[in-house]
Amino acid sequence: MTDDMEGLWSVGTAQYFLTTVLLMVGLYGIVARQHLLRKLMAMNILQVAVIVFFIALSAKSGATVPVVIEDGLEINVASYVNPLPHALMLTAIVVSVSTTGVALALLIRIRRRYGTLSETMLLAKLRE
Amino acid sequence: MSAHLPVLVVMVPLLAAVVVPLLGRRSPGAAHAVTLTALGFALAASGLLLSAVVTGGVWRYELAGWAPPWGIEYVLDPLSAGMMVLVSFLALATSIYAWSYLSASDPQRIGIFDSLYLLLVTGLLGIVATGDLFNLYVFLEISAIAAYALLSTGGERATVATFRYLLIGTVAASCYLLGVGFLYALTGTLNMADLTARLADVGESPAKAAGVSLIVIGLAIKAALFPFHGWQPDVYTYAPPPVTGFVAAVMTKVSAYAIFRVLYFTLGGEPAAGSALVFLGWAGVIAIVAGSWLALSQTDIRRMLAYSSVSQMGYIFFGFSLGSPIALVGALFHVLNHAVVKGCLFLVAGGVGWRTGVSSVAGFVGMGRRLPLSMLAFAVAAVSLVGLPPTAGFFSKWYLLLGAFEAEAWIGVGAVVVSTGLSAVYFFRIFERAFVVADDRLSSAQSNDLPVGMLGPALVLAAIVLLLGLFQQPLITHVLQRALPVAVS
Amino acid sequence: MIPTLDPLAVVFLTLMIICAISVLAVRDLLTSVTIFGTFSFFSATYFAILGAVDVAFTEAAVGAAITAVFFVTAIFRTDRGAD
Amino acid sequence: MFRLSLVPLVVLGALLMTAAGGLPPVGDPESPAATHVSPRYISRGPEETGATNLVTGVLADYRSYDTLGETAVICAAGLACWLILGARWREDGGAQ
Amino acid sequence: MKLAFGSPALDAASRLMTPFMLMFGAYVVVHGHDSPGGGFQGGVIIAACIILVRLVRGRAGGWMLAPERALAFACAGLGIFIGVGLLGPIFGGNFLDYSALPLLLEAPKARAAGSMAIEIGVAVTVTGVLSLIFDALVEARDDG
Repeated sequence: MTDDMEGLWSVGTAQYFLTTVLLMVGLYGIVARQHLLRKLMAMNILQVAVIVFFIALSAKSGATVPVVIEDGLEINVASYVNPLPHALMLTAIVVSVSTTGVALALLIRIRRRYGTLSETMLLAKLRE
Repeated sequence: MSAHLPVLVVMVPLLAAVVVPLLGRRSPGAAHAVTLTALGFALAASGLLLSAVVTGGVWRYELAGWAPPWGIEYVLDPLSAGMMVLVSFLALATSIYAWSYLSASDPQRIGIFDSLYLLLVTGLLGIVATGDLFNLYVFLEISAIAAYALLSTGGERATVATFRYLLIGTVAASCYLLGVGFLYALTGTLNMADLTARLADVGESPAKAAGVSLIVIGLAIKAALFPFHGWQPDVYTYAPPPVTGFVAAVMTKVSAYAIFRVLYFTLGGEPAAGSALVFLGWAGVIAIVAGSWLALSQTDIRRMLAYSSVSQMGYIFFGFSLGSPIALVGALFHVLNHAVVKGCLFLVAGGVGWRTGVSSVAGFVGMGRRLPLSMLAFAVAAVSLVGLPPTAGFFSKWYLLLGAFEAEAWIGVGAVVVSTGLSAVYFFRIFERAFVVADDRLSSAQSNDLPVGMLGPALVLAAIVLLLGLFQQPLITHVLQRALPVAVS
Repeated sequence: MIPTLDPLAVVFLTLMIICAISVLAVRDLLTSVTIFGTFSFFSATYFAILGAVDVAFTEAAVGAAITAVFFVTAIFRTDRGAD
Repeated sequence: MFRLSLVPLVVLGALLMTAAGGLPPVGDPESPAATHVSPRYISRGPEETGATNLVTGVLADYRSYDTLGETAVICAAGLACWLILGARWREDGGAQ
Repeated sequence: MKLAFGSPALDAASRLMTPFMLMFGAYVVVHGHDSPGGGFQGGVIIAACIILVRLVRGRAGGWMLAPERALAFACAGLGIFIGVGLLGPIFGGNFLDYSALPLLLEAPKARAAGSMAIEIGVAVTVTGVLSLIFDALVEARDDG
């Protein structure tokens, strides 16, 4: 590993660690928060964390956005970031907004019937 | 067009799903006819595919005309084609049942219901057919979202149960996606076959192990394997009967299939896959006993069946972990057997609740007289689940036990024996009430069986259980043994 | 020599984590959603820094606008109750 | 109970961090992801798909089948919301 | 519940903004090939425009995509996508293989045209579904 690779390494791995922290925050929210709407926000955070992870995989030092500008020339692979994870993550974003929409619809029904969205109160009402 | 059969099997239901909601507003009958036609087509086409791949070998189909690993491919071998037949057959059977159920209670929503049903089937077929890890995720989500909507229609308690399932299911899908991300970072590919080749060159590392375990955990949650089964009993108990009949029968099996596909085909020979299988085996053994034990203490019939599903998934994963040809044949046969059996049991249990309002085990007194044919189907399926000859369940357990003896997995053998005993107890509890106990008040009750549309599918499934048992030998030699990964057989 | 990645990425990732924690910690749900919108906006910026303009665009439109509006609507339909 | 559930969470986080340390660093131009499948998308994408935006090229052409699935997911979400909330809300139609 | 934050200023602003938003949405869909954007993003922008008007003016704005029509949009968009995909097998290519289409264009141009068609399908679906979800969330009745 060369010297300038060292610098890359530090910025590079720090992002994985921070992504993991983000993932854990989301997971913690789903497990520990009481209000169902907040659980849902935590779920969104979790999904964003996964998206961040994929986008981090697509990065290339010294490369630019994947829109080709040079015309007719030989395209240099090293000068554009990897477009595949971007395409995948667009799909993942769509999935996350769809899931959120369905979940909110369910929450409105739950609230209408049980009058609460707090997990403990809901469990108490279900036990009756 | 027959060259495009692999993709048409998945696309025809999807196309029908687009048409049906628009049609359903004017004429629910026409909408349901389209649904049945599409599912019938899927069944016929997957049957053709199965016969083609059994004789002609693996069939690969490049979607959008791009060669893998750049494009996405469908890979059909006897295993996936067989699963497609299973999925589309149960979809057709439960869809016929759904018509009788819905047209009586909620004709307004048939179009929308059928459309989501078709989307669910499309998702499951896509998972089975695909040879690409990310494409599997997309279809996993199609099936999941359609399932959330369908499961939540069973009333208010179902809504709460479904919301929990939605959270857990999304965590599972995110786990899976993260695992795919790890493997992608290590190999740069998403195609399963390409991944196999590239991963062999990557040295052992925690990253590889993490990728494999995340994928396995994600799919195991979806498959409701023992420590991850928390979402399942509530969902199965409160969902509407036709949906439970299909979801309980097929959805968890498709996740189990995906684990099998990933661990044996894509990651075959990887040490990480080996350790994942050991974990799954132990989880399976615990599930076999714990599921049966919990089922025994339930008073609600559908909840009892749900816990029994936990136990049966344990058998399947126990078989997977043994890894010998005979155990794998047993596990795959058990996938087949349990899908048909559980579909039948849930359809009858739901039908009984629909007709008589009875949902508790205690309420089954005299049911054998009131709903004789339904209870006959129930009995046949239950006998198969317990594992008595000549039903399919006997043979699948027999092969599993042979595999366990061969591997000298005595704890597993013990678990299977204990669980068989327990399941015999909890089903004979019902048989006793339904057929033996004489209830004076009910002795004069007329036989008032389910309508043909609901009874028919249940009886057909029961008949299939018997046929699977009778024709197990040709089925195993011609299909199941060819479905095994090359390295094993 | 390979130029190193922009350290700004790490800064924005840290901001995202702070926002995520606040989303879960704040008592009022509406405030929580507002912070969630900020979170999405920071994540969009992070994606843009790493060169994923399409994803950044989508995340900004979906996370900060559509999802936030859905959440606000749902909160108005249900309750702003504290956790 | 919640405190207890934190333990597996922290363990999982630590394991993931260890595992992530073994991945190629972010931005590494020699990583497998940057050298295996994606070079073709970049070098030949514009001439093969006619899209200079490489992401669109991948999304709408090389992996268009994923996009089909994605569209089906959205469609399913719309149908799902209709099924979950629709029954009540159609009764009074456009009145209000 | 009426979710309309009506005020003259907001009303005027929304009237002023909507044409540009719609145009921008359409631009994003059509120019997805050469610049960031595409069917999904464009659809989101158009849906956001509809939701904005609904927020400001409520149902009276006349911008309401009736739920039934929104659903029809959603299905139609997916239908367009599958239809374009099925043209491949009809003209002798694989599913979704646009280069097989008899467009009298060289392969990359034909592929670009096919991609454009599916992007429009995606945009239609996204517009329909997002406004449908918003309407479902807003209009859900508060009884029971």
